[in-house]
Amino acid sequence: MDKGIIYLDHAATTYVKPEVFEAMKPWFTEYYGNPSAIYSLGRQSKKAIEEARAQIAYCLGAHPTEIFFTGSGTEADNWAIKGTALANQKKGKHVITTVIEHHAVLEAFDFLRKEEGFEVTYLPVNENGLVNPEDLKKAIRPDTTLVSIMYANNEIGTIQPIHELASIAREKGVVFHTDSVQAIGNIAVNVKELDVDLLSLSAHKFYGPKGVGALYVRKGIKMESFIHGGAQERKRRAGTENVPGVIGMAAALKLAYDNLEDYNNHLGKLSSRFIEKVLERIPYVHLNGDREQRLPGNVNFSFRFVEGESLLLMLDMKGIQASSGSACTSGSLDPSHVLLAIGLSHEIAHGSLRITFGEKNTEEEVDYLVDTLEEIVEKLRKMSPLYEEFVKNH
Amino acid sequence: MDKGIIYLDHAATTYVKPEVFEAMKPWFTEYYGNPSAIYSLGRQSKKAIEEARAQIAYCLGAHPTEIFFTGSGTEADNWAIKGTALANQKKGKHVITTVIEHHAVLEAFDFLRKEEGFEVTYLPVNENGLVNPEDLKKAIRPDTTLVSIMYANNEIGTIQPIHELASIAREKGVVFHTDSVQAIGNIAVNVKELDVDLLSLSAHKFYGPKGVGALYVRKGIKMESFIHGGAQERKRRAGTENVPGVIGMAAALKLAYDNLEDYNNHLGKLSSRFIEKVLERIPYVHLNGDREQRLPGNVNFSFRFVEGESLLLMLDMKGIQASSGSACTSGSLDPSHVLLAIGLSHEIAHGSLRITFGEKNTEEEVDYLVDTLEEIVEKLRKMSPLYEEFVKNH
Amino acid sequence: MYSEKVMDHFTNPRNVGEIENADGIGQVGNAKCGDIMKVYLKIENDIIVDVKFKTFGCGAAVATSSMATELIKGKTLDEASKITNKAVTEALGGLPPVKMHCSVLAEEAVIAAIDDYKKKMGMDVPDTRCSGCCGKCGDTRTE
Amino acid sequence: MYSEKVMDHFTNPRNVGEIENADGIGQVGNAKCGDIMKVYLKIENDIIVDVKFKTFGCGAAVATSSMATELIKGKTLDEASKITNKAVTEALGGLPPVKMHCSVLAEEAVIAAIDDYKKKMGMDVPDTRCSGCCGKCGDTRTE
Ligand SMILES: Cc1ncc(COP(=O)(O)O)c(C=O)c1O
Ligand SMILES: Cc1ncc(COP(=O)(O)O)c(C=O)c1O
Repeated sequence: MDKGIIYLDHAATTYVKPEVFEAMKPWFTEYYGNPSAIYSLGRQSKKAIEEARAQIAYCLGAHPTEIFFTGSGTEADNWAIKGTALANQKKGKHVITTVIEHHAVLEAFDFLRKEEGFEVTYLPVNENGLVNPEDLKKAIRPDTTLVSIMYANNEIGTIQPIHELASIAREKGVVFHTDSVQAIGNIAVNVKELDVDLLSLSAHKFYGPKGVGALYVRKGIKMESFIHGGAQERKRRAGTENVPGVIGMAAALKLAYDNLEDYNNHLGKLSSRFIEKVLERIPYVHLNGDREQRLPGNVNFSFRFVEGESLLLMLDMKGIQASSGSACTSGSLDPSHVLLAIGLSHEIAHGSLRITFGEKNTEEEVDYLVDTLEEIVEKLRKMSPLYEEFVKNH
Repeated sequence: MDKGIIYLDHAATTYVKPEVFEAMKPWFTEYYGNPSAIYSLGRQSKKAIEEARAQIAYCLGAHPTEIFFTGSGTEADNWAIKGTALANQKKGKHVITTVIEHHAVLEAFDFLRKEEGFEVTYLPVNENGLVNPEDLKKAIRPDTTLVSIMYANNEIGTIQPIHELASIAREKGVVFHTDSVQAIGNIAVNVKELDVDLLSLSAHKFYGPKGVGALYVRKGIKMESFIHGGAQERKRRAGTENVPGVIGMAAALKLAYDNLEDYNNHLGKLSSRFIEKVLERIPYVHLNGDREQRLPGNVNFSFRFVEGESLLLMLDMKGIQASSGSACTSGSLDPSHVLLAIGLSHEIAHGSLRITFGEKNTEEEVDYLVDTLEEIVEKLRKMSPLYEEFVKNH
Repeated sequence: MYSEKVMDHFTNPRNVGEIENADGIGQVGNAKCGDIMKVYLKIENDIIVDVKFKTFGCGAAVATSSMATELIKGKTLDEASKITNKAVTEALGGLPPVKMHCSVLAEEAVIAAIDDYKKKMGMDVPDTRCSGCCGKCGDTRTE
Repeated sequence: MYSEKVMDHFTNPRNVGEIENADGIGQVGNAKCGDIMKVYLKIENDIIVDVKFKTFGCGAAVATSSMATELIKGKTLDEASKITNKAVTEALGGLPPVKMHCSVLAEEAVIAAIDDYKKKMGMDVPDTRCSGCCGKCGDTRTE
C-alpha cells in the first residue's frame, strides 16, 4: 500500500496477517482437492477443513460438530435468524432483537416481518448503547421463539451483557443468537460460558480472509437449512467448501486467541491516548458508547458542527483511513441508526468519527491523528454555518 | 502435491491457476480495504471489484449491472430459484426443472415444494441425457413462473439446447434460469445469445478459487434478495465482498475465454483417445451421455460387474484421482440420480466412472489411465459374484 | 467516488466565508438531512459583485457550494436566478447518483439569497419556492 | 476415510475366489443396493476348513468380506454362527458410520452359507433370517 497510509478502520475489515496467508496459500494451487472426493487429494482437503473446524470449535469452547462454515458473517446472521424463526414458527411468531443491530440482523428480521408475518420487538438501548436485561425479560412472551442481540456493536463498540441476556432467554426456553462478528478476535468469546445457542463470526474482522464466516449452532437446536444442495457441512449448508478460506479463518482465530491479552493492552493504550488528547484539545466533542463496556480498539466521537463525510475525506487526504456514521458515507440520507438510538440528534450523529485501532497502529500514529483532526475540525468548523450560528449565540 | 498424482476430476474442482493466484495475492494483505469504505484503500477495492464485474460481464455478454457475486455456485442456484419463484408467487406457483439437475437446484426446488407449497414438474431426459424441448412446451402452464435447466451436466457432460429451451420459456413469458456451473470455462457462454434470464457460475470449476460464484440476472427480472443486510451488490446480496475471490474469478474467466478453442481441442483429443482405447480394450463397458452434445473434457463410463467406489480406491492407489456416480461415494445408498434418469440399471449405475480432463493432462496420462483401468477392472471382476454369474450364463 | 474536479473544489473551496452587511443571505437544508448551505451576496446594480458561502455537509455539498458561487459571481441577478443543479453538476464533471441531491441544495441556496435581497428591496418573490430539503432526502433514500 | 487395516484388507483381500463343490454357499445383498457378497464354505466335521468369497461392493464391503472370512476360518459352525457385524468392524479397527451397513452384509452372508449347508444336511434352519439388504439401505439413507 502507499507509504503514507494509516489504517484506522479495523472494524470495517482487516488485512490478512502474513502467517494466515501462508497457511492458506498451498490450498489454492497445490492441495486443491474437493473435500467431498474420496481420493487422496480430496481426503487431504477434508482433513484440513475438519482440523480448521476443530480449531475454531476449540477457541470458542464448542464441539466441532457445532461449527458450520458460511460465506460471510452476514450469511451466518441470516441463516441463524431465518433458520430458527422459520423452523419454530409453529411454536410462535414473535421474535426479539435490538435497535442497534448490524443491518445483517435487522434486515433478516425485516424479512421475517414483511415476508413471513412475524412480529418483531426491538429492544431499546440506553445512552451508552446498553440493553437493559429487564427489558428483555418483559419482552419475552409465550409465543417468542428467538432473541438476537449483538455481542459488541460495530459502530460504538459497546459490549452487551450477553451471558445475563442469554440466561434470561434460556430460562424461558427461547433460542438465543448473538452476532459476535465484532467481538471475536477482540475479546475472549466462549459459547458455553455465555450459554448462547447460536453465534456468528466473520474471518475478515480478525485478520482472516474476506468471504468466509461461521455459525456456531448448539447441539440440538432446531433450524432449517438456508442454502440447499449438496451434503457439505453435514447437509446443513450446501456448496463446495472454501478450503483456503476456512483454513485462513482457523489460523487467524488461533493467532487472535493466542495473543488476546497483549492485543487488548495495545489497543487499550492507543484508545486511551486518543480519547484523552482529543478531549483535551478539541472542543465541542462528544464521546459515544460506553466508557467501560466497550471494545478496546473502538473510539467513536461526534464533532459538533462538522459533517462526517467531509471529515473522512480530509483525513483520507492526510493518509488516514477512518469511518463515520454520517448518512453521506452510507448512501442513505439518515445518519447511523445506532447513533440515533443512543439519543444523538441528527446533527451530532452526522458529525461522528469512528476510529478502530489494530495491531500495527502506534502511539505516533495516534499523535499524528490528533494533530490532523484538530486542524481539519477547525477548518471545517470555519466553513460551517452551524458553527457560525453557535458562536453568535454564545 | 505428491509427485505421482494424475488429477482427472476437473468437474469436481480445479486448482487455482498460477496467474489467477498472482492476481488475487495482493488483495489479501496489501490492498485490503473494505469496498464500502470511502477512503482510498476502500475505493481501490471498490474499483477492483467493479473491474472484475465488468470483466465477467464482458465474457458473458452481459451488462456489469447484471452480474451479482455470491459465495458459491450453490448459493447462486438457490438465490436464482427461490428468489424468482417467491417474488412471482402471486402470478403462480408452478415451476419446472429436470430430473438431472445438480443437487443445488433440485434441493432448492424441494424447498419450494415442501416449505412453500409450489408444484414442481420434473422434465425427463432421453438415454443420452437430453431434454426434449417439446416436453418443456407441454409442461408450461398459465401459472408457471420459472424454468430451470442446467447447461451442461456435471456427471455425464451432456449439453442441453439452452437457446431453444430458453426461447420456449421467453415466448410464454416464463423466467428461465440455467445452472451453467459446468459449462462456463469449457464452452463459450453468452447470455444474450442464449436469451436466458438467470445464469449461475462458480469460480472453482474454471481454475478460479473456491467459495465464490456469480449470478447473472437479466435487467428487469423481478426477484427477492436471498441474503439480507448491507448495501453491497446494489442492495441485492449483502455481505462484505470477497475481494480476492471475485478478482480471481474474473481473472480465471478471462483466461478461460482467451484460451477456449485450444483448451477444447486439447480436452477433445484426450477424451477421444480415452474413449477409443477403453472401448477397444475393456469389454462390457457402457459410455454414458451424448456422444456429440457433451463437454469436451467429460467421459463417463459404466464398467459392468464392478462397483464404483472400489474402482476409485484402486485408481487412487495408482495415483489417479477420479469420480463415480456410485452410491458409495456419496454417502447415500442410491447411485447417481442422473445415471438412473438416463435409464441405467442400479447395477450398471453403481459401476460408473467419471473422468474429467483438464489443461495439464497429457496423452501419456491417458495411456497410463487405460492400462491401469484394464488391470483394475479385471481384478475387480475376478472377485465379483455378478461377473461369475454372467460368465456361467454365457 | 468523486471526480478530480469535485475533489479540487472540496479541498480548496472557492468563496468560503461570510460577508458583513451582506445584501442577501440564503440558508437552506437542515441538520437532520445532514446538509446546510448558507450563501451571502454583495449586490451592486443588480450584479453579484461578491459571494461567500458556508456549508455543513458532505464532500459533494461543499464542492457544489463552491462551484455554484463561482458560477454566479459577476452575473446579473437574472442570470444568477437561472442557475440549475444540472449546470452546477456539469461544471463539476458529474456527481455520483446518490449525491445528486446536494447539487439541488446549492441551487436552492443561491435562489434563497437572491429572494432575500429582492424582499429587502421590496420586490415580488414567488411564494412557491422551497427551502430546506424539499423532500429530496426521502427521494433518494430509496436508491 | 478408511483405516489402514481396512485399506489393507481391501487391497489384499484374503480368501477371494470360489470353492468348487462347496458344502455351503450363501449370497446376500443385491445390485440395487450396490453390495453383493457370496460366501463359499468347505466344511469337515462341523469345522470350516476353507472359505472363499466374492464381493461386488465398495471398499468397506470388500474389506469386511475379507475380515469375516478370516474370522470364521478354522472355526466350528457354532462358533462361526455367532459372528457379528460388530466383531467384524472391530477387527478392522472401525468403519465410517455411513459404511456400517456393509459389515452387516458380511455377517449375513456367512450365516446364509452356514444355513445353506445345514439345509443340505437336513438340519433345522430358522426362517426368520433375512437375506438381502434387510432394509439397511433405507436405514442409513437418512444419514
Ligand atoms: C452443475 C453444478 N451446479 C452447481 C454446483 C455447485 O457449485 P459450488 O460447488 O460452487 O457450490 C456444481 C458443483 O459442485 C455443479 O457441478
Ligand atoms: C456486527 C456485524 N455483524 C455482521 C457483519 C457482517 O459481516 P460480513 O461483512 O462478513 O458479511 C459485520 C461487518 O460487516 C458486523 O460488524
